[in-house]
This record gives sequence, C-alpha cells and structure tokens, in this order.
Amino acid sequence: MSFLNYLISGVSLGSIYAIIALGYTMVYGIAKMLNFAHGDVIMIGTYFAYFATTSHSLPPAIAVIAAMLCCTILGVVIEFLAYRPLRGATSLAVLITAIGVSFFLQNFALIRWGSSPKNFPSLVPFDKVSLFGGDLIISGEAITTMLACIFVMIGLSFFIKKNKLGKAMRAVSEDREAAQLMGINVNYTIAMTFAIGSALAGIAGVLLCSMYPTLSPTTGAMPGIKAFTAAVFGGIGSIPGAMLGGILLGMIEIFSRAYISTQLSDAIVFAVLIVVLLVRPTGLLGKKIREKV
Amino acid sequence: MNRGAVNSFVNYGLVLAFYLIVQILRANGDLSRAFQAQLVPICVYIIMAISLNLVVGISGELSLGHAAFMSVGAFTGVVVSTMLVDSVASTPLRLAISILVGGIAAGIAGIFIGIPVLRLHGDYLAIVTLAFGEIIKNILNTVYVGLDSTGLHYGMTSINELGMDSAGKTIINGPMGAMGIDKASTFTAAIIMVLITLFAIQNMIRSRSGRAIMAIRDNRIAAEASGLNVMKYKMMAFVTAAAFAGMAGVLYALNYSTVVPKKFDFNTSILVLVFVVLGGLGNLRGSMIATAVLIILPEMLREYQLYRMLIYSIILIVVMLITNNERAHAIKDRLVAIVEDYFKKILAPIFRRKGGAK
Amino acid sequence: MGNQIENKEERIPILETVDLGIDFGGLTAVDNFNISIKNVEIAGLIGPNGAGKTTVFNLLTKVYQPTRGKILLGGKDTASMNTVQMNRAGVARTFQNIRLFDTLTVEENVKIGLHNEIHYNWFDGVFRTARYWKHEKYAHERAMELLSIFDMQGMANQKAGSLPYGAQRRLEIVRALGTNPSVLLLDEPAAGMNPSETAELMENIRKIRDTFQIAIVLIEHDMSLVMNICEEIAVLNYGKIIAKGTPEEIQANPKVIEAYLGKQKEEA
Amino acid sequence: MKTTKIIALLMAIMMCVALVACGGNEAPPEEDNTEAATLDLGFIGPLTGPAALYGQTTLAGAKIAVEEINAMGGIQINLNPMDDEHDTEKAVNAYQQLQDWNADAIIGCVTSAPCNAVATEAFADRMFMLTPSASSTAVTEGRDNVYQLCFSDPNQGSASAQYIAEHALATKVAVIYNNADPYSTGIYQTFVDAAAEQGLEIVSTTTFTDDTNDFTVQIKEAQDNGAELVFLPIYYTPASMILKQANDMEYAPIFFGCDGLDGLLGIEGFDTALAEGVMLLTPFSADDPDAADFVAKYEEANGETPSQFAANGYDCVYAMYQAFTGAEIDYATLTSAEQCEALIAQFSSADFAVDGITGKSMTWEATGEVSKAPKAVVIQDGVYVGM
Repeated sequence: MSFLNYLISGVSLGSIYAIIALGYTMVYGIAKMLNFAHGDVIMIGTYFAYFATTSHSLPPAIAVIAAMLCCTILGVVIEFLAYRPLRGATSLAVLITAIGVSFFLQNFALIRWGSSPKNFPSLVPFDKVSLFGGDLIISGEAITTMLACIFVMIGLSFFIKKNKLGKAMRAVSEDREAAQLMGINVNYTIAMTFAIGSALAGIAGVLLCSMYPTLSPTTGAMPGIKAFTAAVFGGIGSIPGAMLGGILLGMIEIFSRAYISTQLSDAIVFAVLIVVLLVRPTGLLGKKIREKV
Repeated sequence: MNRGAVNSFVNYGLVLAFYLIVQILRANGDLSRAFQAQLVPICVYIIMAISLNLVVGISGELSLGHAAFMSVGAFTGVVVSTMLVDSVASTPLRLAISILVGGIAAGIAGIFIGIPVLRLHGDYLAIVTLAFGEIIKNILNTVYVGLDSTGLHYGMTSINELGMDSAGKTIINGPMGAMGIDKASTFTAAIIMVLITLFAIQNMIRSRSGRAIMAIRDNRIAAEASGLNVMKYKMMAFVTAAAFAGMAGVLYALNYSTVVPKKFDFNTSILVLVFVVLGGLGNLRGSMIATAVLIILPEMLREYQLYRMLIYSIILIVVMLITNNERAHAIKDRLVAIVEDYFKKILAPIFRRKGGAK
Repeated sequence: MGNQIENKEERIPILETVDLGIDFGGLTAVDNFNISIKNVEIAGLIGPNGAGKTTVFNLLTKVYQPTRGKILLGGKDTASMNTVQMNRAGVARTFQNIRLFDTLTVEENVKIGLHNEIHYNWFDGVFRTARYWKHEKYAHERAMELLSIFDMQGMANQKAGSLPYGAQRRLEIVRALGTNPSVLLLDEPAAGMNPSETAELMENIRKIRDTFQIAIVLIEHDMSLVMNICEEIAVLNYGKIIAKGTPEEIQANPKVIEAYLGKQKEEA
Repeated sequence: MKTTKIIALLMAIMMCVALVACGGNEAPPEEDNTEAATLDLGFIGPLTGPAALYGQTTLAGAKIAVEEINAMGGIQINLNPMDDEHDTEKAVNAYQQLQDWNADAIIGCVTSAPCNAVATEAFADRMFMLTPSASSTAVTEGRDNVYQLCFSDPNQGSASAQYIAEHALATKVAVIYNNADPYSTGIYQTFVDAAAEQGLEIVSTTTFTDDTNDFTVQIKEAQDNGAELVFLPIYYTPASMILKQANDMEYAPIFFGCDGLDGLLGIEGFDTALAEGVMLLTPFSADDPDAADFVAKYEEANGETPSQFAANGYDCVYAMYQAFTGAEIDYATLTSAEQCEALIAQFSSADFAVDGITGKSMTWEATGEVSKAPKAVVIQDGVYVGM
C-alpha cells in the first residue's frame, strides 16, 4: 500500500512540475530562450494569492484569478522590458538577463514581504479521500492538482491546435522569419506566449503552495529548476513532453527517495535525466533535429 | 609578433600591474582590510572565468556546472593539504602540491563528465552540466573523510562510523564540509596561478589545438569533413577548463578556514557565467575585468543594506541590455563618434604639427 | 589533352559505390547508386534540384550513414568509417551552403585543413617547444603555398566570414586541398559566380587535378562548366542514376533531356 | 570590437573607482570623539539569500535590545549589521568591513559555517565574537575569543535523547533530518549515539535537503516502522510542512524537536491545530512571562511573534552590554584586541551571569559554551506550555 501512496504523491508533485514546465517549454519553443525567472514569477503570483485570501479575505477562486492575472501582467512586462530589447542578441545574453530578472524578483519579494515564510492557506475546497480502510489517503490538494494538470494539458492542446493565436505560436516556433513574412505579428505572439506561460505559473504557484504550504521569496527557485529539468527531460519545446517529463520527474523523485536513498534522491533524479538524454539526446518527446548539410 | 601574441602580453601586463599597484598600496597601508580580503577570491574567480570562457566562449558549449569542478578541486585540495601539514613544512610548497593534485582530480572528473556531456548539443548539454553539478553537490553532502595515525578514512554515513582512533582529525564532515583548514593561499600565490592559467589557456588557444576547438565551434560539420576529431578537441577544452577550475577551488578552499559543499552550487556556476558573458565570449581580458568589477561591486554597495542585491540585479540587467541591444549600440556608437570628432578637432593641430615636422 | 588520354589506360578506380542507398523515415532519397571514380579524373554529378546530389556527397563523406550498399575507397569497404576517418582516408569536400570557420582567419582556415599534417600536442602548444615552432612554420608556408593557387595570399589575415562570396568558395577548396585528399568533392563550386569567374575556376580545377594528381567530383548546375571539364558524368533524378557517360553521350541521351525538360514543364 | 573595448574601458574605470573607494582606512565618523563615544558592535548574519530569515529575525531582536539600552541613556550602542548571505566568503568580507569600521566586538555570525570562517580570522586578529545561534561546536573549538549564546548541537542532541528516555515518551523513534544542513546533521549525529545509550530504538532515519517540499516518503517510512515519536532536529519551516503532510496522512505520533522548531507558531497563517502536542526543547518560548515585554515590542516593530533567533539576538546584545559595563571596559580608547582579552576574562569568570529571555543566569565555560537550562515545552491549544 505504501507503493500506491508514493505513486499518488509522485504524480501530484509531478503534476505541479508539469504545469510549471509548460511555461518553460512554451516560452522556449517560441522565443528560443530559457526564462530562468519563471520560478520567481510563480513566487510573486503566489504572494498575490496569499494576500488576496488572507488580507482581503477573497474567495479562493478570486485568489487564483488574482494570481494568474498578476503573473500574466508580470510576464508580459518582463518580456517587454528585459527580453524584447534583446531579440536578435545571443541566447546567452538573454539567459544572463533572465538570471538578473530572477535576482531582482527574489530580492524585491524579500524587501517587500520580508524573509519570514508565510503559511499559505490551502485554496482547495475538497477534503481528503480515504481508501482501503485508511491505508491509502489522497489529499484534496493532490486530487485537485492532478485534475488541474489534465485540464491544463487538454485546454492547451486545443488552444494550440485550433485557436488562431495558437496556430500563430506554432508558426513562430517553426520559423520566426517565415511567420513574419506571412503577416504574423511576432512580437505580439511572443508576448502572448509569455502571458499564457505566466498565467499557468499563477495556477502552478497556488497549487504548489496549497500542497506544500510554505511561501517565501525563494519558494519558486528550486521548483523552477526542477520544472526546467522536466521540460528538457520531456523534450524542450514539446507540450506533451513537458507534461510527461514533469510527471515522470515527480515520480522518480518520490520513488528514488522511497526505495533507494533519501539522501541521494536529487542526485538520482538528475542521473536519470542524464541517462535519458544520452539515449534520446533531445528528450523523450523532443523532435529529432537533423542539421541540413 | 601577431595580434594574438600582443593581446596575450597585454593580459600578463595587466595582471602584473594589478599586483604591483596592490602591493604598493598595501605597503603604504592604503588598502582597507575589506579590499584585501577580496584579493584572493578575485583571483580565484578570474581563474574560474577564464577557464569557463574556454568552454563557453572558445569551445562554444554552455556549461552550467563549472562550480562542480571547483568543488572537486577544493575538497581534494583540502584533504591533500591536511595530509601534508606535518610532512611538508613549507606552506607554499604544500599549496603548490595541493593545487596540482586538486587540478588533476578535477581534470579526471572532467573526463568522466565530459564523455557523456559532450555527446549532447546546445541546451541539452547545458542542462546535463547543471545536473552533474547538482549530483556532485549532493554526493559531497554525504562524504565523510577523516585522518588518523593509520591513514585516511572515508565513508558516506557519518564521521563516527569511520572508525578513527581518538586522535583522528575530521577533514570533511558531510554538509558541514571541511573545517579547521590550515590556510595556505596568499595573494602572491593567487596572482601566480592567474598568470599560469592565462599562460596555459592563451597559448593553447593560439596553437593547433585551440584552432581546432574554435573551428569546431564555428562549424562542426566542416571540421569533421576536414578530419578533426570533434570529441577529442571538445574534451580537451572541457577537461583543461575543469582542471583549472579545480585549481581555483583549491586556492579558494585554502583561503578560508572552512568550506561547505553548498558553496559550489548552481548559483556559483551562474555567477561565473555572468562574468564570462559580461566580459565577452572568448575575450579573456573582458572576463578578468568583469570578474574583478562584479566581485567588488556588491561589497561597495554594502551601505545600501537590503537594497544592495536589488541594485546589483538592476545593474546586471541594464548592462546586459546596453551591451546587447541594437538600438543602444547605435546610440552609443553615435556618442562615441561625437566624442571622437571633438577630440579630433582639438588634437588636429597637434597632429598636423607632427606631420609637418616629418 | 594528349597527356590525359595517355593516362587513361593507367587509371584505376579509387572511389566506388555499390548499390548505395539511404532512406529518411519512409522516404527513399538515394537508391541503387553505382559509380566508379578513377584516380585522376574529373567527374560530374548533375540532375534537377532535389535529385539527391548533395545527399550523395553526404553519403560519400559519411555525414549520413547509408541505409544500403557499400562505399569502397581504394578497394576497401568503408562501412565502419565516420566522416573524420573518410577525410583522413582521402575524401575531402566543399559545401553547397558555404561552411567556413567564420571567426578564424583565412590562413587559420587552411591550417585546419592541414591539421593532421601538423604534429605537436597540447603540451608543445602550451609550452611553445621547438616542435611547436617547427610545425607552425611549416604550416604557415604550406598554407601560403596552397592559397597561392587562387592568388589569395594577400587575404591570409582576414576573417573568413568577411570575405566576398567567390573568395569564400575558393577558400573552401583550398581548405579541402589542405587535407591532402585523393578524391575532392566540390558541391556547386561555381554557384554565384559570374561567367569570367567561372571560366577562371574551370582552369583552376584542371590545374588542381594536374598538380595534385587527384580525382575531382563536382556537382554543378552550370552546364557549360560541367560539359567542358568533366570526363565522366552521372545524371541523378529522384535519387537514381538515369544516365552515365561522356559529356557527348549525356547530351544526346533522351532520358536526360526528359528529366530536365520535364522539370521545366512542371515549373511552367 | 569597438564596443567591447569601450565596455572594457568602462569597467576598468569602475575598477579604479572601486580601488579608491575601498582603499584607505577611512576613519569611521563615530571616532570623532567630540561626543560621547559609542560602543561599536558589528553584526554578521544572512540578511538576504535563502537563510535571510534567520539573520533578519536575529537582527530584529538585537535591534530591540539596542534601542532599550540606548534609551537608558548610559552606554550608547551603535550596531552595524552586515549581510553574509549565509556564505563563508561573504562573511569574511563582512568581517573585514567591520574591522575597517573599527568595531569593538562582534555579534555573529548567525549561521555555523560562516561563523566558523569568521572565527578563524577573528581569532588571529584578537576580536571578540559572541554568536547568537551558530551552534556547531567547531565554531568555538580551539578559539578562546568565540562564545556561544545558544546551545551547541551535540548538547541538544544528547539532551533530547535523554529527555525522551527519562520521560518515557517513546521507545521506537524515527528521525527526519536535513542532511544538507550542518545544524540538523550535527544534532542528529549526537542524538543517535545518545539514543543508543538511553536504550531508544531508532526505527527509521530519513533525510531531506533544503529544496525538499514533499515529505510523504519520510513520514510514511516512520509510520510503517511503527515509530511512536518522530524526532525533528530541523528548522520550523520544513517542520510545518511535515506536520501538514503527516496530518493529511492521518499519522499522529509525538513530534519532538529542538530550538530550531521554535517559531512554528509564529508562521503567518499557520494552522496551529497541526502543531498540537508537538514537544520541543528550547531555551525560549514567546509565552514566557519574563519575555512578555520583549515579545510585545517585537510584535509591534515587526508584526510577528519573535522566534528563538530573535530572542538570541536580543540576549546577545544584553550579554555584551553587561560584559562591557560589568568589567568597565574602556571601549573608547582600548583597541579591539585589548577589549577582546577583557571580554574573554569577563565571560569566562565564574561570577559573570546574564539573566536573559533565553535562560536565567546564563554562564559560560572557558571553551565558549553556554550553560543554561533548556526548557521542554509542549504546544497545547496553540500556545507553549512548560512541561
């Protein structure tokens, strides 16, 4: 029965990674940049949700929307101020700028909201479910997270396939110049990608802190790196890949902790990543790139 | 002498000038202790930046785990140095041996990590270097090393289980890292190491190997079609950089009485990467100057207390935007042109006179 | 010309393919490809766009591993060899979309071609031993000598990326020659050149063949160049050889005319 | 090419400015000697970065003590806080800055590894250090100038094992500790030895790192092995997550912790019902009537309940104050090295005792270790109750 318990917590942890990874992978697919500040956008959004529920006692649904809205605006502003001027610069320059933005957001939160962790109240209305006479207990947060993950995945797939903007995104990610020639507004499309990725970050933040209730200025950092790993694991740029990568990463993390070593679980997660990339150099679902000679 | 050679000698000159200025100021008692405390770290990070530039700038592979090699060197160096405390009386000699062994250990780690890593490309390569960095940090958190009369003991659980005799000395204590290190690093030693690093890497770049490494960066397929063993040269750059990072690690560890595995995490790797990118890819002098400035800057901002890291991050973003944005480039070029014109006007008569004399 | 005919009897095959083929996914790009290149000849590979000519070069240099068939170099099977080993065994090439080492100088580009003739190691390079100076001196002289083929000595210190288009194409040939090949594959060497440049190139290709005594295979769309200097021509269409022979035979071959005219019809 | 040159030039200029700015022993303005001299205390702790919480709360506590003392009108204390980012390199830089500032003595560092690095420098320079919360024994080992206000790690580990055994709280014990944290690992290591002596059976030992937020495995393992008590030698932030997840898993053993757990009730928004029955050995509890005044001031200034870090910071300043006034050390004219010897003499003397909010009549061994009685408290109805 422990196995099932671990499976559930692995999948729910992985679902959070997956939603964060979606933000990374969408931005990467379209802007070809690693947005290292993504984890910190999550943190800022979660603070907004926190103050919405505690200080202004707004209902959970409004708090989630507040977080998404805040993240969306933040994402678009960051894109406009810090990344857009660097369009055409080397990817490394953009990477370093993203790191600068990450520093900025963390230190801003530290000054604005202090270093003391806040206990994030769970915004999940359901109670836990007890199965097999109490041997398997699934928390409401875990159920919500998994459901949210599936919902986001389906919604995003439809959006990318059917919606005009979604199609534009695919076009820009395939070939930015060609898309521009076809009359697609590349800047607008990239900004919208940031908006959607960041809105997902808002959801991810609320779910993350509902499940693991500590909120501090560094809350987003490690989940950010893990999700980035998940995105690469699944094949960066691929939406189903981010999903698969996230969930697998969560499961590997929990299972290696349970059955191999709690001390070395992070090392094992990264070791699995390395092995996977050696077998499939562009991740699980990544497109094979054949260089034109 | 060609331009490359001139460039190299300017770099040596710059380092020596820095050394001399510091020594003169120090002799006059004009240097604050805070600045003196940063001298060795500055040199250490310069070595880190130069060696990372070999990977990122010269070889063109993004590495996010350079600090891992620093940590391998650092902890190896600490163990070696502790073992030699009694047998090698001369501190500089002990330091030199430790640096050498630490560099070799990091180089070996570089070989083991390079073999899988360098088969990948681009961002996938970057994430795997990050992964290796995290793995090494994670493992170092579980390493326990002690020294007693019977020799070296090591284990992965706790210091108590090493079975040392009562006089045993703990060298590495898991997450607590190495404590009670006999400090051996000095500014002079650090400057010598910077010069050695510059010497090795600059000469390497301007040799057959360096040419091959840059050719592979510029166009891998053409390099292969010209008969270059791509893996060999990528490895050469990666392992050389790892070895020098290891030496920097030894220098760093032996400059403090304690060093913890956590120090060499992702953030330190990123810090060094920032130096490299800001200094200019492939530009070793840029790396050196950017490192020195960015190490001193946060210390200068100390009076702003909490706001200093915020200011630091804003400066970082602004500098990146200015140096990489096309419009900013244009504005700057125009400003430079105006200043140049102005000086030309002022200096024109002088030059004319010179010409006339001829 | 007489000289060449005299040589013809001594000619032995240097590079041969046997039923060579490659598939990309389900698509067959090249199939049943059989040619035989003799040791000192100039051969041409022509065909409409997308016929698979460059793919053949990529197979011959092992940039792509063939799905079927064999490549024999000097009579030996090359199945286990990769791009680097093919080059060292004597196959050098240029690229359709120029692939120079843009940030290196012209001289350095040639020195990369000479790389495997320069024998000193990491240690010699770092410590500047006598070996380093000796071999670098040799490399410099040899590079200048090779550059003189195209009168490019004056450009030696320019960055390869900043050269004009024609000079870049010529530099690629020089670099390939540096690797001391027995077979030189030229992928559209005259692309983007004006008629007088093309004529000059034609002379130089002959000169290279005669001085270095090597086989040259070229892909080219400029029919006057191909018909003028090639002794053997193979025509490729949809990945298959549809005709082989001397320029005269090719010009008279109805299949070739159809392939080209058919293409024109489609375009119209 | 041109742009890189210009950047290089700009940076070189900045560098020169830096050299000049850092150069010169600028006399601190406090040394004017026109007014009454102040007691210049340096403070080193992590004010930014992942450990910012500990440094900032300690500093906030210390500031309250400084205000109180300055309000009394006698000695005026000037506290100069320096950020070490929980990093040895930055800590040594901070220390040297304080040296340039001519600090009389130093309160710090807040965390063990930086403290250890600074202590070496301070030992060589003869600068007195009183650390509020660096609890590793390595900090004081072999250094006569470094004193601790907090319990040392081994001390806490063995005291916990002893307390659990003596009060027969449990025989089967599980331990969850942070193996990337010196504090946690330090307590764990001595706890294991002491537990064996006391006849406690450790049925499950699991670890986590600073970045862990899912504790399912650790809790489940303790549960499956039938642990009646889970020992948590960790800080309160991860502990709050363990409590929530254990509650979700309907596992309710006794949770037993050390001073790091204090602060649990102070987390903004924490559901205190989760902490019901949690026991901890701590020198400080915010419900102690003696500390009521401090707690009120702290809450007013910072809007949150003080943790033991804040209390340690507060007591550190008072301990220093008492040492300086008790021994009548002339901080205005003596060098810091001379003050150091006087402070060592004072702290190690048998009749030097400090009544603080983290302990009544605290005294110090010559080794630098504090001796005070730990209080065992249990959380009932959201407040600490002494046991």
